[in-house]
Amino acid sequence: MPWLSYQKALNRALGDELARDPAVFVLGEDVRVAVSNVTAGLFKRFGPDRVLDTPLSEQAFTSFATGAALSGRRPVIEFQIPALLYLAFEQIVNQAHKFSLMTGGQARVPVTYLVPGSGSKTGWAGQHSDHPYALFAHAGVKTAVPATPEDAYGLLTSAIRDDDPVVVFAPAAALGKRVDVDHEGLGPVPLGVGRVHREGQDVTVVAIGHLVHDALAVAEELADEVSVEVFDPRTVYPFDWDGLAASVARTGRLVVVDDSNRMCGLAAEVVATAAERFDLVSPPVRVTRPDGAVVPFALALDHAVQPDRAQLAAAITKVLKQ
Amino acid sequence: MPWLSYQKALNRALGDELARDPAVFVLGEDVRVAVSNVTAGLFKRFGPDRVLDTPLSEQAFTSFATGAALSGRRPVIEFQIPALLYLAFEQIVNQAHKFSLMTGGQARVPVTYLVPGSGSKTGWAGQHSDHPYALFAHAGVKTAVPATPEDAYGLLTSAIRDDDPVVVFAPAAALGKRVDVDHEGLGPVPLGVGRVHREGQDVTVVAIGHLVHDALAVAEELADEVSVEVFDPRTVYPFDWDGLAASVARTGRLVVVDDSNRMCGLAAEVVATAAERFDLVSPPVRVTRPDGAVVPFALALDHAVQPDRAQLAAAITKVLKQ
Amino acid sequence: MALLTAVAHAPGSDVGLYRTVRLIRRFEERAVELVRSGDIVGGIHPYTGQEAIAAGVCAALRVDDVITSTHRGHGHVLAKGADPGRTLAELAGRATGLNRGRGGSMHAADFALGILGANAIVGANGAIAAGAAWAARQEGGDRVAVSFFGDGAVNQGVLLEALNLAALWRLPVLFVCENNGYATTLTVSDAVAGTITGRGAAFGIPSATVDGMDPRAVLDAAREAVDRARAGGGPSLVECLTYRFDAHHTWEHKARVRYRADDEVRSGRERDPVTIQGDRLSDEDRERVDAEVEYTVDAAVAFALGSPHPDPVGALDHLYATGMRARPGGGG
Amino acid sequence: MALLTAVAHAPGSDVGLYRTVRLIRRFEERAVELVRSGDIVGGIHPYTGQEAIAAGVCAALRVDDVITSTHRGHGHVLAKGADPGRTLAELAGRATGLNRGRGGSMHAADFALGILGANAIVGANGAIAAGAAWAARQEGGDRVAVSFFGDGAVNQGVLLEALNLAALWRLPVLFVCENNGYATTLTVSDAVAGTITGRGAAFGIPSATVDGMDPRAVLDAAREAVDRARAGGGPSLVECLTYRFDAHHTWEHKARVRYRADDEVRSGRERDPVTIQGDRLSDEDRERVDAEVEYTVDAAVAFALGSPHPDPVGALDHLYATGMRARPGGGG
Ligand SMILES: Cc1ncc(C[n+]2csc(CCOP(=O)(O)OP(=O)(O)O)c2C)c(N)n1
Ligand SMILES: Cc1ncc(C[n+]2csc(CCOP(=O)(O)OP(=O)(O)O)c2C)c(N)n1
Ligand SMILES: [Mg+2]
Ligand SMILES: [Mg+2]
Repeated sequence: MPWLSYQKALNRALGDELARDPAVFVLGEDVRVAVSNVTAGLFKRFGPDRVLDTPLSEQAFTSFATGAALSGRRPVIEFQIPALLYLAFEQIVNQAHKFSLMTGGQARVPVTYLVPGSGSKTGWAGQHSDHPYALFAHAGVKTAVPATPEDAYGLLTSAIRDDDPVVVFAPAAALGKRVDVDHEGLGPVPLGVGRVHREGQDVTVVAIGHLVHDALAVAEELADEVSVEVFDPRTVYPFDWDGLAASVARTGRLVVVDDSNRMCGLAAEVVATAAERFDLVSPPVRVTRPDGAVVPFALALDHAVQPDRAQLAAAITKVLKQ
Repeated sequence: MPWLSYQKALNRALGDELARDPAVFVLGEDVRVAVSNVTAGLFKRFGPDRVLDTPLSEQAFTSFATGAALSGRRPVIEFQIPALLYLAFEQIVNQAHKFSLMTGGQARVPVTYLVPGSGSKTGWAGQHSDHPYALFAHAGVKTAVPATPEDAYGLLTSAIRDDDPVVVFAPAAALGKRVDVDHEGLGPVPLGVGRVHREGQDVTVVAIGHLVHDALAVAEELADEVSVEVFDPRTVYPFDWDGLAASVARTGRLVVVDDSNRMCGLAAEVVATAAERFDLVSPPVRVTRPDGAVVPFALALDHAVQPDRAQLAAAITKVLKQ
Repeated sequence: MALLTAVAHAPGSDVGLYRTVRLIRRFEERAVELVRSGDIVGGIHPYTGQEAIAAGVCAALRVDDVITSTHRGHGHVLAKGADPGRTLAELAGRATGLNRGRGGSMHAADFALGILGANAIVGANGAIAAGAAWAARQEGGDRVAVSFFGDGAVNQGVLLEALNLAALWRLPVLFVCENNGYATTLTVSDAVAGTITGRGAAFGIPSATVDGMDPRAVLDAAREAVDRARAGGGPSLVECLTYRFDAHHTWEHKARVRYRADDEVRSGRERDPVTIQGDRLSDEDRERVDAEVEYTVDAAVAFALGSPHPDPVGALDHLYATGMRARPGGGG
Repeated sequence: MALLTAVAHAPGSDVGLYRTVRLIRRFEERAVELVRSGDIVGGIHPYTGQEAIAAGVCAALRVDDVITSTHRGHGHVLAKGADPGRTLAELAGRATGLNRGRGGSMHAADFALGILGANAIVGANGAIAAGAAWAARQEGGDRVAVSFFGDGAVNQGVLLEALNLAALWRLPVLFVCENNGYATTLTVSDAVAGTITGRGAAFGIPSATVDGMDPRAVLDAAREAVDRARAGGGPSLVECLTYRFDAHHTWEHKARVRYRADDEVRSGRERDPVTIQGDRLSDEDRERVDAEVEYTVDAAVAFALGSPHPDPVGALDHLYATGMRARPGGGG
């Protein structure tokens, strides 16, 4: 069986959906040459009507996609940098997201916003290293953060087929992950259904995106002392509350590791909902970026503002002690 | 003593700061004619160099303010609609907010973003009715949501004097509030220091902005049955965790009423921090807008997506029962 | 009464154009009354004075062409053929409204008629129209898209970006700028460096200024632009010089904002599109259309005010096109 | 060695211009080596080939004028007078860097010299420069602000909005477009409808195209624009035609992206600003400057690589200018 990388999985999902549905098209900066690699080969295969290189006009091409979607197309926009979503924030959050309700159900806006290389790319500094998935979840835009190649394929596929706007963050730190999988083994992964990557009895660790791999590594490290369950919601919004409830019902303890800023981030929501709804035997703990983090350039500083394995291990120890 | 309205308090704070510090200036749409009323009389008093009418170019005038701030000015930008902040999201969150750290402390960006009339204005529908303070808190931009005229005066004053960017949301539903206060009684209110509007023993209700008044009304209504403490953080970020801790230490119970969307909103953060740090005798409860809310136009529908007094009363009853 | 509506006129005929401007005028006047009476909550941006533009441009369109509109959108929506009753019901927040009461004045839409919605964010709709135009071209056929916007919008980055996209990709879009001299209280000369047509021209877009008070002049310019777009000639920009007869928004009726001199308002209202077009009709035709419009608008008001309010239980219906339900916010 | 730096030349003299282009060239070449060796993490956008623009424009400026720069910013930063050692230390993420290692290549800034920072968001800096220019005018005096940007930036709404603001308010700003033919892989003709100077002109901004490979030509155009700005004549736009000799970004050195034909690159590199300006010097002067530059760059590398890395404990120092500390993210 062939080894499939996360990046290649995104590429394959795009190719498969372009082939399956003539309404799908891809647009973005440098997508023809495929600077991000995610669109490699697509221009050659599908031609200029399906793969559009855009000028550096994030606002206009985002709403261009909205207009095309309102007319029956299924655009996939590639954004080279997470912060480019900020430039198009009005166009996504205030236009695309709101069309369905505001028109009383007349409109649908099936646009996918794909960000390959979200979070820190190591050495790209303050304006290129954000991981703003909580912002879109707060606004109510469906938001996926796949951890593995097969989920990257499956969630991107579902995003494209979904009738609502969906943001897909592909963390830079996950893009190189590989898995031993057959093309036949790939398929859509529903939005809003989490995945238990590792079963355990003592504590549920919620992790998403590249942090799933860190959580698994820490779980393995600590395996002698504690039985850790790793729950990956896969989509930030909608969130698989039932899946989490089932996991926490088994373990009774909760740690959340999350690459968003602490304040009002994903981990805040998970801990808040757990506090309201679940019976925990000890207070939950979050491991996140600091409040309002700006990623400094120098490598050691860059790393210092991201959640790491040592912090996660300490958090697990903490919830067990209490 | 004269009755001071919330709106007038904002106006007075602007006037006082313009008079006090020649570096302060105001810019925005229709600020000379003072369509929002908040800038009434300022153009006449301070002239065209201190009160600038801008074209409808939110992105450019927001970064124009950044450039002026980097050069020693203290701009106050009025935004007519909360959603206009989305248009300038990159300029606020990715530029103004990040300059200090990215330059290693060379830069400061003392800009105030003032939104008079945030939240639902009743009948302004989907694109004009958001209350996106949690977004800025998540990003790490200082964010104030005054509830009363004296806090409107005091927090806006502090925002203008602060060396960092600060967003000030003045909820539409609070703009008409009046208080019996002397000009002498007005002064800066520090960012990050909450206010106990009403002391109580049984439950702490956290409320901000116009919801403080609802919380006080509900507390009064229920006064025979339960002793409610109303804690107003006044700034979403920085949040007065110590103030909240002290309150919860007294009451042991927590309800948060919050006009942001539920998912990753302010209430999520408050409940999450409480779950991590505080001893609660019963699970905390949030009363918020729904996940991903878009405010529908028709009045009854508009109201239905906002937190209301009945929900708050029910939440208080719930935390007391458990 | 059937008699009154029996005679069909091409929308681009003199009678047709008059009918449209007259309908919009009377619709707006009644809507303002309904704001005053409290039946319309939140107020409106009256289109009064600018009727020739919506009428002229939409008369150049087919049913399958699409338009994107603005905060001041009633005129466009009506001219593109929306039912006045359902439009007014939308303004009054009724379940029978175009948007089932979810959108109101600033979001009125009728996708079946190619009305992709009014839009509350100035300048937002140009790029949406560009995307719709591209999609139309992909489908084959020769449908076009129109973006209406005001003079204030030409300072919005997203609109300028959209002009570039449209020109670059030769999209069948018509950019219609309604220059009424003001963005709320700010004059064009205090807001726009250079000229509006100069901005279009800078992107290589054929750009012309026309008398926006004359429905025929607008129609002629729109026809030329639409023909070019259908033939694959790419976008055009038409700047229509006009004057807003009423307030920027009905809140002005109560507030004490002063930014237009009485003289200016008086002279601005002298050239009235309804009169200009009405003068082209025989007295008989004119009276007949007036009566018909009166009947239509009366019926619209009756329909709107007689319609049920939507049930708050469904406040978040349609939040997601997929039918996904959001978690409620209440303490539950 | 003191001898080598003892002879001061006006930056706008032939020797001064040569010194600057040569310094930038050698700085970039060494920086690319340091990317290869892993001493610079995250890579850089080399300025090689475009040196004449930074050199010419900055030679027209005073120390108290300000500039805002781009992702491809080293040239601007050096030409405005930043210390090469501290600049390189910034690229290498050292505590002695201009930004204390917090900014890196895309954010290098030196406020004391009026360098308001490179900026990683294309098109973002024009409005910042406009604000700085306005503030300068408010202070009295005749300081000007420069915004450098690429051909890709002219499609960014915020930049177009900034052109309008600058023209409207007659701000002392110089907009310098470095047209190197590409935004990453996209050609200007596939991205820009109309012309770049046509966009400036549409806002009433005097706009000219110059040979961006010739430092003198750039200097002349910049001087004219700066003089006009100082005299209250408002903004100007100068489009400088140039060619990027190296990769868009150093990741290209490893990736297999192909978008420029070999022939094009070869002919694009034929006109070299370093040669063009060097040919204006006597052999003696040229050799002397070359040696001086070599010494400076060697010293810069030694300084950078010999400098300490910042302490991760202070990772969030300066997050707030007020000194406010953020809550940490760790489980604590
Ligand atoms: C981007 C944006 N900025 C500001 C506003 C607030 N606003 C609504 S209408 C308006 C003026 C619009 O002027 P113009 O485009 O000329 O249209 P007109 O109202 O004259 O029809 C303003 C400032 C808005 N809705 N959107
Ligand atoms: C707004 C924005 N869009 C996209 C990017 C990613 N990006 C960085 S540089 C670049 C190309 C810029 O082209 P140009 O402005 O011509 O400058 P050049 O690289 O040629 O110097 C792109 C697309 C970005 N940084 N900012
Ligand atoms: Mg106008
Ligand atoms: Mg370029």
